[in-house]
Amino acid sequence: MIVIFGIFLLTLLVITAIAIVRTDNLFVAVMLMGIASLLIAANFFLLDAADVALTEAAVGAGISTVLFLGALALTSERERAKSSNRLLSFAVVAAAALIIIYATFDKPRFGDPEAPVQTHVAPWYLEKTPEYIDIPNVVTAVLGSFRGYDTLGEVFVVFTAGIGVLFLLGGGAAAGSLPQEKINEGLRHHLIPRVVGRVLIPFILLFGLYVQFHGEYGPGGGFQAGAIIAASVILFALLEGEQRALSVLPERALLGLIAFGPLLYGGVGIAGIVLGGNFLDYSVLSSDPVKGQQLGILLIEAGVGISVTGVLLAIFHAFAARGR
Amino acid sequence: MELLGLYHYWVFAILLMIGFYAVIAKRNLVKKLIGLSLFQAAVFLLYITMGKVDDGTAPIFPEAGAVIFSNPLPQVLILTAIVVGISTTALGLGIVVRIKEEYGSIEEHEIQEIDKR
Amino acid sequence: MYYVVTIATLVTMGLALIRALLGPSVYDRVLAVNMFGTKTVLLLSVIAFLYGRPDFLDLALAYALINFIGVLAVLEFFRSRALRRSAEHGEGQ
Amino acid sequence: MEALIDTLSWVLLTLGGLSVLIGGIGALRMPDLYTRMHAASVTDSMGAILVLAGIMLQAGWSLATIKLIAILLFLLLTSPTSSYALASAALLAGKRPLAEIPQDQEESK
Amino acid sequence: MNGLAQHLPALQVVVPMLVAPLVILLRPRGLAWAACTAASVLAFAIAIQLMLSVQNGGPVTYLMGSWPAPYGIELRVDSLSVLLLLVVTGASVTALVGGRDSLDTQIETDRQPYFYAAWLLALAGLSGIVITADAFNIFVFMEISSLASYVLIAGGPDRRALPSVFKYLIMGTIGATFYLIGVGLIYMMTGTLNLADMEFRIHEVADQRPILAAAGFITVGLALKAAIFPLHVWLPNAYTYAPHVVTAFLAACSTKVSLYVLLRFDFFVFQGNLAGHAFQFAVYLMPLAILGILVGSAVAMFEQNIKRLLAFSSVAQIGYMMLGASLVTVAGLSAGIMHIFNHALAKGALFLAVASFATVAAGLRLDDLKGIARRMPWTFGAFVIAGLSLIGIPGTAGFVSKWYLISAAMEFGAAGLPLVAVILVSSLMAVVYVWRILEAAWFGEEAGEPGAPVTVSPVLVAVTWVVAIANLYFGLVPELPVSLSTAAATELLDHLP
Repeated sequence: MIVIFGIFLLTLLVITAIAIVRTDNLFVAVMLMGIASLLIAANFFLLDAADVALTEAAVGAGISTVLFLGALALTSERERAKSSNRLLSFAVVAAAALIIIYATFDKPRFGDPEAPVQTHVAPWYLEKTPEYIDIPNVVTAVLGSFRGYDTLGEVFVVFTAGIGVLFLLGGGAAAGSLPQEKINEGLRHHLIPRVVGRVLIPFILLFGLYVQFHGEYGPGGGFQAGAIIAASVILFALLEGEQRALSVLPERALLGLIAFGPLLYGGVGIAGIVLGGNFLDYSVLSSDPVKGQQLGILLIEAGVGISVTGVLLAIFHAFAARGR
Repeated sequence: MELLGLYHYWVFAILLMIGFYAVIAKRNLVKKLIGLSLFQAAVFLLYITMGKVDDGTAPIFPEAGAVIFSNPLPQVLILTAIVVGISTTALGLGIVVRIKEEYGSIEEHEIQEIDKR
Repeated sequence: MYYVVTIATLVTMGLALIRALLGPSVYDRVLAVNMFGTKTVLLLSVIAFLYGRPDFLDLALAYALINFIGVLAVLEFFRSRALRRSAEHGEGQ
Repeated sequence: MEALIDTLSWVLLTLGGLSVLIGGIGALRMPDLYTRMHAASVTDSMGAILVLAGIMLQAGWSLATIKLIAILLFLLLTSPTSSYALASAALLAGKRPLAEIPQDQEESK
Repeated sequence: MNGLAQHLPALQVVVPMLVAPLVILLRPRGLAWAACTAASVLAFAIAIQLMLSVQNGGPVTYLMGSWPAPYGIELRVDSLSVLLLLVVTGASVTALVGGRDSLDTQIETDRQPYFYAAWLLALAGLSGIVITADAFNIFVFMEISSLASYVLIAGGPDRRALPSVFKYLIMGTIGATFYLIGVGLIYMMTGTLNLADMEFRIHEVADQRPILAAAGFITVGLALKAAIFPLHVWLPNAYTYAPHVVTAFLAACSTKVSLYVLLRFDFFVFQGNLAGHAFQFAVYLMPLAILGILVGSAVAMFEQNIKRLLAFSSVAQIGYMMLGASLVTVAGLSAGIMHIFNHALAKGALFLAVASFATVAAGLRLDDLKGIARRMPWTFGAFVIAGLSLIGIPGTAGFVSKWYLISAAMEFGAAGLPLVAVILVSSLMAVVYVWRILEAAWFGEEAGEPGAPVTVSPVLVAVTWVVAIANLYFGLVPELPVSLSTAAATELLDHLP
């Protein structure tokens, strides 16, 4: 039955995707992307990927919508030109499609427990996590420890994007012609959203912290928490105006967060070397290797959370500042 | 059942093609980035699909009882890939905003015309 | 019985999607997206129980909050667009 | 007792599903933005209350129930707020309710 | 435990990576540059140390987090990766040391910390790709290096840098995503991400079709990133409008690293696993390589902007590397790999010289460069040497790799003759395009007032000369690149039992 639900969601997804490509209103395309993202996330949930579903929802439906809207506000909402080289494009796309269809015939059956993917490396993780790390969430264990180096790389990808946007949009903003007070007031005149929003912000922050520190036990972790915490600050900026948000969390502080998160992560890795293990070996952090692993994962998740929060906010402010 | 399983892969292929088409055929830079997001989302779907096990559940140990778990590894990879995707999108949007400021347009062919002058 | 709710929610999601595709105005689409979001929250809550993993309700909570922020972001977008338009008197977009 | 709670929860769930569905149909079939919004938002809240209450009865007293209550509170706060925000944005942008204008002059954006 | 030495593979990546967050906090002028250069020099020293240990004791491996190989991420340094590491870190050091003044004029001071952080991340990303033995880890570091390169290129003062970098971003992301699809398909069939384990387990996969499709996706994706003809369209503009020093850095190493990954996959993972691998490799890639060589050189002959000209020449040079690899013999492969090293030397010196031309000349079109030789004789001298190396004149580094390439082609007897002809023809074309620059610079009448005082950074000239002399040195004493690339080719081709 659940498979049928999945198929229904996937069909909706395909329809949405086609509509996204066909519409020439970019605002509509962004809205539909939000829907597509929710559909994908729901599908991930059906496919047992709770952590990924949480991330996709926070990123795809939340952060990415905010970023796209920020960019649309600065550029334009309409797509003026029709597609170019349709024939060539179709040919390339069709070629790639043929290769994929060619490949699908020999793919292992969907959900086959005997597929190579399920029998080779993954069982080891499921088997050894209780022994070596002893936390219930295997995804967090693999992410934080077994493949911690990938996650270090991931933090630095986020960091690169952050400094990239700051580099591109940071200095010398084009002088806007808009009245300053007006653009800065946010949604302050909308009484109801403002009151409700202000009530909710502390809870959202609390929920973000919960996701951050509950990552070992349930779906969640540094990245999702970072996105949620950033979202709460963005909510504040939407309600009270971007300037007020900046006075609460000034740019210098954001820059500090951006730098501190990756450094914390890297520092834990270096600590592994200093204490006689390999890079990112957390077992040496404590006399009990299992405790050490747990401590290490806690610290690096904090690093991830901090850097993601900092980078997402910095990007948001960079876009918002451009509109002034 | 066999066919139902294949459906996931077909949707992956279709989504991939739709996104890919938008990236290469559309001339609006924002639209290209939207297509790129779809294109990447399709790949996420491929990975997560292959990790699913029949009657499995998310690889988070419940308080009681041993059960069948789906594969945690593709999920870890896709967590990373989602983050990479949003980073690329953010950087791309930053570039688009700068292009708009410099050229006053976000249509590829208009920018080319301006450059030819 | 969970199935009944799930199916109802899924069908409603489909209807909301149709509304989002039909428009006609952007506000209709935003309405549809918002509706889609709340239905996803319900869907996830129900499926968490269908799967027997009620600890995954965190996801539904996260969706609810992200959805709210999304709608407010759209609102702010409308507001700043109106400001921009009145400032620029129809020049460009 | 057990049976009673079960029955009650199924009734709530079914009603919830029904109201969700009605909301969906309303949002699709109503003639203009404001009526659609009405259909969607009222049933949104109603459906959420019924469905989540139904699940709560199934869950019994546990952490899950607390989370469900949190979700419910959240939806009850945010969903009317979003509707209000949307309606006011539409009104400010110059879209009039259908009842106020004689013929349908809805401009499509 | 012998101290830090065993951690060198990790430190190679981690040092530049962790200095990057520190750099963005360094506001005072020049400090960001100093920190960036110090980290680069350290990385170069680590690379040399790694080269010594590889030459003495064979491949070095390192287990990240001490987890055993297919479960954790393994780092693996062998001859091929060491060669690339030397190129990457060396290019970074020379470009930074020589390019300080040029960067100061092209990047505003308050944006410099971000720029240098991006530089370090590009360095870390490129080294990370080369050093890891895990397919997905390659993707992660590929994205770090790509995002950082987009930032670096977008730093150019010319606004045309922005559309070029956007194109690069789109094509680069498509390439990376294709790569990810390919890795996903292989993972689906083998269940592993470790390259060595992958190779071993593909043997047991009965169904060839997903593996073949994966090979296709990976090859196309990496060809996009490596700018292999005809997927090079992002490269000329990106190189032309980037800050000059960035061009020198990226032209020397970034496409080569993608090429490295391609070689790794094709020879390490697929070879011996795909029926008729050698044949397919040769049939699909050799025509592209030859076309790339000819078209790239031909376009370069008619190009007016010197950076564009050199960029198209890069497309041709990538063709040489592919041509060597597509012979699928030890000699051919080692010639191709050696050309990575030698081409980096030549192009690095050329673009550094262009950077100093740019401080004096009004623009970078050939017309703007008229008479530049008389105003900047030293820089011009280094440019000539590097240009000769690019052509492949005996006594320069470029000659060595072309010679090896020709002899590798001759191993095929008469069948190799057309290849030799291609190499000779394209070398003649190189003579033409290098000559066009020399002609303008040497014989052209100066457009502006002659004899204006030349204020070019002496450090830049010195560094350009160091690289130019390296071109001569490795042309006369080619032992290091030859031994490394032969060892690398042998490892790639003969590692199967």
